[in-house]
Amino acid sequence: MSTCPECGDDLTLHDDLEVGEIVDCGTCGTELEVVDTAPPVLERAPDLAEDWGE
Amino acid sequence: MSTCPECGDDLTLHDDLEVGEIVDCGTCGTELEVVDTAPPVLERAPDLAEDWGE
Amino acid sequence: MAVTEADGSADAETATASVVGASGFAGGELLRLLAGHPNVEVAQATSREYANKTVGSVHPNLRGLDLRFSEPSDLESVDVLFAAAPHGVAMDHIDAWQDAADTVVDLSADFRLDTEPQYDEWYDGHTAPEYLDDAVYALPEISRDDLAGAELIAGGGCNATATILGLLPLQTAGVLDGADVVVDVKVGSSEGGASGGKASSHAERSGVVRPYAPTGHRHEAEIEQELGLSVSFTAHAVDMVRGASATCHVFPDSPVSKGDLWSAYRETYGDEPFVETVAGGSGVYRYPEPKAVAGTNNAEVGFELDPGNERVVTFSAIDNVMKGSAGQAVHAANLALGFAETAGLQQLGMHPVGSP
Amino acid sequence: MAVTEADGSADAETATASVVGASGFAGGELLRLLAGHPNVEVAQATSREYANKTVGSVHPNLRGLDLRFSEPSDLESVDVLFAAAPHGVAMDHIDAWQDAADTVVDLSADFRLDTEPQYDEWYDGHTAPEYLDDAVYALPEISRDDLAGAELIAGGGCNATATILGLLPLQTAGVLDGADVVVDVKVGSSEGGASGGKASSHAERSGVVRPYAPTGHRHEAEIEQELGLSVSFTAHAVDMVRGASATCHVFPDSPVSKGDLWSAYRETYGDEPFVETVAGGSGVYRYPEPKAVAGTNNAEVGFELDPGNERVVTFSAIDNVMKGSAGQAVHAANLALGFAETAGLQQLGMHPVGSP
Amino acid sequence: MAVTEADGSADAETATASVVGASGFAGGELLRLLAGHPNVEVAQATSREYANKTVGSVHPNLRGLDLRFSEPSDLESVDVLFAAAPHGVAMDHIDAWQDAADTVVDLSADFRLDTEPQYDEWYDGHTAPEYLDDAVYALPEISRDDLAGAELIAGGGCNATATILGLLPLQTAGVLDGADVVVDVKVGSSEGGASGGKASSHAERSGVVRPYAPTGHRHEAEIEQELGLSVSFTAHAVDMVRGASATCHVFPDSPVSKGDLWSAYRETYGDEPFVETVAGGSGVYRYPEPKAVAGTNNAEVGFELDPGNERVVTFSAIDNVMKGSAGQAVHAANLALGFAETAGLQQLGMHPVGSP
Amino acid sequence: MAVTEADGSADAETATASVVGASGFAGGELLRLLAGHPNVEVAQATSREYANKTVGSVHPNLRGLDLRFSEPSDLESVDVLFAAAPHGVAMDHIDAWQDAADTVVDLSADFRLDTEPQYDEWYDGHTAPEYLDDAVYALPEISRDDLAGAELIAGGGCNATATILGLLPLQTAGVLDGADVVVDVKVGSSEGGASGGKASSHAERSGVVRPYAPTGHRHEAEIEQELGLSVSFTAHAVDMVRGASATCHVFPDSPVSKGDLWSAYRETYGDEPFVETVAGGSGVYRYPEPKAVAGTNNAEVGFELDPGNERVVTFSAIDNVMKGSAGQAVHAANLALGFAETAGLQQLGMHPVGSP
Ligand SMILES: NC(=O)c1ccc[n+]([C@@H]2O[C@H](COP(=O)([O-])OP(=O)(O)OC[C@H]3O[C@@H](n4cnc5c(N)ncnc54)[C@H](OP(=O)(O)O)[C@@H]3O)[C@@H](O)[C@H]2O)c1
Ligand SMILES: NC(=O)c1ccc[n+]([C@@H]2O[C@H](COP(=O)([O-])OP(=O)(O)OC[C@H]3O[C@@H](n4cnc5c(N)ncnc54)[C@H](OP(=O)(O)O)[C@@H]3O)[C@@H](O)[C@H]2O)c1
Ligand SMILES: NC(=O)c1ccc[n+]([C@@H]2O[C@H](COP(=O)([O-])OP(=O)(O)OC[C@H]3O[C@@H](n4cnc5c(N)ncnc54)[C@H](OP(=O)(O)O)[C@@H]3O)[C@@H](O)[C@H]2O)c1
Ligand SMILES: NC(=O)c1ccc[n+]([C@@H]2O[C@H](COP(=O)([O-])OP(=O)(O)OC[C@H]3O[C@@H](n4cnc5c(N)ncnc54)[C@H](OP(=O)(O)O)[C@@H]3O)[C@@H](O)[C@H]2O)c1
Ligand SMILES: [Zn+2]
Ligand SMILES: [Zn+2]
Repeated sequence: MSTCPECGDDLTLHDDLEVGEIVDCGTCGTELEVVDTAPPVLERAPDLAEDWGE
Repeated sequence: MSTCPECGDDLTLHDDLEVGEIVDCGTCGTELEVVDTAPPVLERAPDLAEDWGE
Repeated sequence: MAVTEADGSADAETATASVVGASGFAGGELLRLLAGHPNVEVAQATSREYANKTVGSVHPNLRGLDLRFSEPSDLESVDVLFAAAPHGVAMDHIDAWQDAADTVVDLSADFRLDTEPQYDEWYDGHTAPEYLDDAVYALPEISRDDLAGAELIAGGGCNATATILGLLPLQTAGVLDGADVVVDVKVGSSEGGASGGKASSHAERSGVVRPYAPTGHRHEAEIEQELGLSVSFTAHAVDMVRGASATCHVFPDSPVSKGDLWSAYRETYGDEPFVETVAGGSGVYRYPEPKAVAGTNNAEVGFELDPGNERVVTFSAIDNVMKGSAGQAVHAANLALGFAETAGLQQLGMHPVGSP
Repeated sequence: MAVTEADGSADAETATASVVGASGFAGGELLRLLAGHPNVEVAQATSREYANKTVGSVHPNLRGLDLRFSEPSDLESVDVLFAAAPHGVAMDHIDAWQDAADTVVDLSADFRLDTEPQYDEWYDGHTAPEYLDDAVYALPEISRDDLAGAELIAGGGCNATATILGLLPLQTAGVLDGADVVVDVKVGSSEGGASGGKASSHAERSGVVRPYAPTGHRHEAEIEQELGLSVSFTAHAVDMVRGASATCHVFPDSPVSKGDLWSAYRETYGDEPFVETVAGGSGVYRYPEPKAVAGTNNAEVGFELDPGNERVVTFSAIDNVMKGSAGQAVHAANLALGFAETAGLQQLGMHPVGSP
Repeated sequence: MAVTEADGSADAETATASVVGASGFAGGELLRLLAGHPNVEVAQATSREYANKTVGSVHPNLRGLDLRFSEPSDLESVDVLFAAAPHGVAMDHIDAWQDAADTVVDLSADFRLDTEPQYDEWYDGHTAPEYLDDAVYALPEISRDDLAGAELIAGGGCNATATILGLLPLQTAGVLDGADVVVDVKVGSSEGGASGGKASSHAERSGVVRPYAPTGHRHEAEIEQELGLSVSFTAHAVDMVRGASATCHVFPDSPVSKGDLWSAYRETYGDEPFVETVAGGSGVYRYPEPKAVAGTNNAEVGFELDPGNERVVTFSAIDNVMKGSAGQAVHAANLALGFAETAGLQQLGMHPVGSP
Repeated sequence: MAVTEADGSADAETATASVVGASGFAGGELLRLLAGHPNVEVAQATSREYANKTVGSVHPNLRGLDLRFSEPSDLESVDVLFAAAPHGVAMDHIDAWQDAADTVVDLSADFRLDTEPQYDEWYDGHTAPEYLDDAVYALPEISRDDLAGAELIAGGGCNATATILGLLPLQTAGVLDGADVVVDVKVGSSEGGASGGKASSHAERSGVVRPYAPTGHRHEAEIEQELGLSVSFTAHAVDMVRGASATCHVFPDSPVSKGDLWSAYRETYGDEPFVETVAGGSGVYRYPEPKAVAGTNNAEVGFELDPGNERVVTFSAIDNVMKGSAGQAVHAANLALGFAETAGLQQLGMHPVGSP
């Protein structure tokens, strides 16, 4: 169980977490990068806004 | 030649103007009621916004 | 009617219901919802124009129902009467409706405001002001506690509903105290009802971004009443049929952080069955969008921070004939009658979906 | 899995299910349907691209589900596996899928045709032809009896489904014997799947009436197989997301009357839960229309007589991701697993609705 | 009026023109075209409903014009009168119009058919049959030689125009002799004119694929008259405002090759300024599409071969208020009055464009 | 090149032009405009992807042009070079382009801002800052006097253009001094260019009201530079292809009247050939709407007063690929080269029109 750095909500992660993997928070949807696994540490992944926009 | 009471622009009207007739201003589009004809006097016609909206 | 259980289970007794204005857009949606409601049986659906025709002749999605329109003057006694007639009809018929039904849920603007002077200011007065005191605003996120047992319920306006839901967490958190608020709304064509007219013909209405209520929209009155602040409101018609989307530009007196905002929204909506916070994230759908909630009673709300301009922007999206009228009405009725809160309202949205 | 009752009631035991290709359009729709299915619990939803992300990050209507995508290579044992991957994937993985699940419902074209030579003619051959014999075509209106207990079910093509449903009553009644048939289809953009490309960008695809399969569409093969006659088929892309509409121009050998037609359609579809005949009548919706069935598993079928040209015109309308794929698949699975036929498939359409 | 030069150059004298029915869709388009026409000056634009208002109050694209509507009963003498009133008005007013103008171009169906019995069969008879003999069908690709100096010109129907243009090369090449032909048409909402009604409201008309003329469409009469063969015609309303697209499924008596088809189309349209053959090729736009010609007087025509079904499919796409009515009318008037054929009609289409 | 007359008449000599990025949306529009321009002849149209293909293979509206794409690395010497490549390309190629052409009109953001620090703040820096000083912002309503003879012209951003045009009269009249301004923009899909991606597929992009730039949009920089005030900017994607609509909510320091507003707009735009004030009036089109100007170089601007909230709301609507890019570029080039200001830009809009 981790905490989302964006919205502060609890986050259940799968077991075989790897460093560098990207997951999204189920509450706020933010893409989070796994920067450590034991214990899991999560950071906001680089923003992809440019890819998405008009 | 009259002046539009809404936007202040000049307004050329047809000859056989009648009291009660509705014309629109070519500049601002406002519907104007002819309240007198000699000389022509124009007033904003009752608003139809309700008929138009959602 | 005796509802023995409050959980909406199949054992709960069934309430009988009538829908006045059932040939209209909101009325048709009420019929759709009640057809799938485990605790409600529709007794009557009124239409003057289509009396005696099948409801499926007007609403193609309801061809499966064995129900014909009846005259609104022929009302039977029922447990709950839903009314979806144009503004002004309810105030003229409320006595008769209260006679016919224990609970009346009116979707028009007739009982939304608390006092007669408000109707004098924003509408053309009121002919049954004695009911205003007791009427409860239908939006459960605001009035849940007052809805239990309510006898007259006033459905909120769709634009007002979208706006209120977007701002409510900020108001509760005090962020709106002293704030300036601009509300820029985009709505679909079903908001105008089934009657039509030149401006709403397909050829004229397609593809528009049309300022239809540039200023002075009547929903300002409701928003002010429910949130306690006045807003600068502008509404645009856009090319969709269902949907209302409200973007609120908020300038708070003192700075807020993203964490504050997440807390505020979680606080307000954490337990709400029909409100979801969507704010950023990844993928194609990062903020509230009306098409993501079309056909459902869900509201999506969200926000973004603009530190450079000391601004908070909130977004909210609903289906105007669901959360913005018929769905909200059924939700309120569920609470009034003691049914499970979500009974009849668990439709999921669609993906992909075009312009519903 | 032991299903103790065939009525789909809450007492029936629950089947576990996996969805392969769950990030796609048909796969997402399967998740939506299974989420509301009383007898199914979703165990896995696969996506290679979005593995470990929430399904809600792709499908905004499913944000409420507590489910993350997993890799398709990591399949658990389940009762039923639904596959919604592109053509060619199923034939390569069918062994593994049959190992993982008692029942496999594949939505692609891989097992629709009966024989290997058909795949040689219409596709690029087949890598697992040994399964063709046992696979059952999923359309219950045609194959209901074969579906009970089926282990491999092949979902029909959406254009083929629309066409077959429109023509089936005529075929049963013998009207197609020796008849010439032209099929003119109009479809929405979701038929192309989620992957995209220049021709399917919003700017290029909006507002089109685009002949995208002028001749030689592969669905001709299915139609011929299921109806026993070859048709002249042309498909157009039009501006909607969901929906397929087939207009069949039929020139029978001998004259038919309107009465004959009504009898034929009543005969074929009188007891079908998901097919409605709409032919003439009054109001705005007189013939089948895709937008009237969007989001539902319903097909509308209808007809008109053109005595001057000795022609019968049939119309049919479905939602391509529902009756045309995911809905049909769940319907077939219900029959295969012994659940109530309509379980999970009772969504009502919307009115009004724009361009869903 | 004396036009001294036939090349439409600035030296040619100018013809005066009136537009009856100028507040309608086709009438507004006539005003747009004539406003940019080098040899025409608009004297009057009639509307009973909007008399004395600016034309810009109805047609926002014409706000720059200094022109107000006048009553249709107040016609001045002009060189050419264009009439775009509903069917039936022209036959009642043709005497007065011929008095007011040397050349009358009527866009309605009132003078399209050659004989009174045709009006008895397809319409409700005719009140001025004496004009039928002299009226010239406006479509220059068919009647160019008869248009020079014509005094009464009858604009073709938009669906008929699309169909005729698609089939004409086949007819000229003899491919239609003994052929069976099915015509499946898709049209936009502007075809219904500006008047509106429930079925054409945005909420009901959006997103449709609606069989609006399943059989028995009156344009069959024109097509038969101009091409000499009867066709099985069905029209669908789809979600666009401008545009008509005709797909013709042709079953010739003897086989044709692609080379034959290219020759036939080149033969017929090689020198036509407003018809382009689009058949296959690469990119997104491979066959005729209405959105590619929206706002222009161009027709796109094309074809595909279906050897398996011994079928030729032709496609054609026009803008119904341009090539399908106002543009065709101006084109015909240019020929009648001796102006350059393309004068006032050289608008280019747009790319990208949505759903015009 | 020697242009002997400034009136754009047929006697003026002709300038040669190249279009870099001609396969894109803005580039295609440049080709459309230049094809109809009396004083310009297109020498080259570049595309790397489609080199050697006809321009008609990408832009179906230009099938009539006898022109093939060439490589951008093969530039001939011309009088004027228009560049419509993505942001960042121009700054890398400006030396070569200035070599090839006396006048360069770049439609990207690369030369819009005046100073390098602005590029550091809003973009990722600049590789050719030495050009920033001399580049002239293309919007003639702001920079007409500087455009004559300009050698490097920077086309404005489409959202910035819409916003600036709506606010300019207020700025000139001093109404913006000390005012708070919220800008709420709605744009079509062509703003994103031809390249595509998942979010811009038809299925995902149809029917949206999608906050795509909730805060921090780069056009804020341009607006601030040109109007001298910072604005709170939010942009939404809506369901149209062409069009940008800006609603500005302005809170002036001191009250203004409707008469003041009419004067301010008349003052600023009375003589402008491409700006029309639309504010109130009657009929269906009472305020600026993008669909009324689609395909044209016109901007509609307008306003409404909200005395209760001490607010002025301004509306403005443009076609983003015309006034918002290609049209503005040609307009600026006309001024730079001494042609008639409106040469090649006199297209009229369409009515009715759907969602262009
Ligand atoms: N559409 C929305 O998004 C929305 C949202 C929030 C609230 N509302 C409110 O819901 C109400 C209905 O809106 P709508 O959009 O559904 O309108 P609508 O489509 O025009 O329907 C109005 C209905 O009322 C009936 N009606 C009219 N006059 C009546 C009378 N005097 N007595 C009894 N029935 C009468 C009409 O049928 P007959 O004429 O055949 O009797 C029709 O069925 C309005 O008050 C509206 O403000 C609508
Ligand atoms: N759309 C319709 O209307 C419709 C109608 C009838 C039938 N169908 C059939 O349904 C199937 C899916 O169609 P769609 O429209 O949903 O397509 P889609 O949106 O493109 O989805 C395809 C899905 O398959 C997955 N996938 C691709 N290659 C795979 C592989 N090798 N192994 C496992 N998964 C793979 C993709 O996800 P990842 O790449 O992330 O794994 C994606 O989730 C097709 O066979 C289609 O013919 C569709
Ligand atoms: N729309 C198309 O795609 C299309 C294509 C081919 C041919 N046409 C033909 O063009 C004609 C006009 O079609 P439309 O679509 O433009 O229709 P519309 O939009 O309904 O316009 C009809 C016009 O006729 C006027 N009008 C009606 N009755 C009249 C009368 N008795 N005397 C004089 N004026 C009268 C109306 O204005 P007031 O009532 O204000 O006078 C209005 O301006 C029709 O005959 C139609 O068949 C149309
Ligand atoms: N669309 C609008 O509404 C709008 C409005 C205002 C300003 N603009 C600006 O106009 C420019 C073009 O926008 P757009 O929407 O037309 O984009 P687009 O459709 O994506 O077109 C971009 C064009 O640039 C070409 N290109 C890409 N990289 C290139 C390079 N390195 N060298 C030469 N050519 C290259 C592409 O063709 P090849 O790859 O085949 O060479 C393509 O033709 C952008 O800077 C945009 O900001 C656009
Ligand atoms: Zn989070
Ligand atoms: Zn005025």
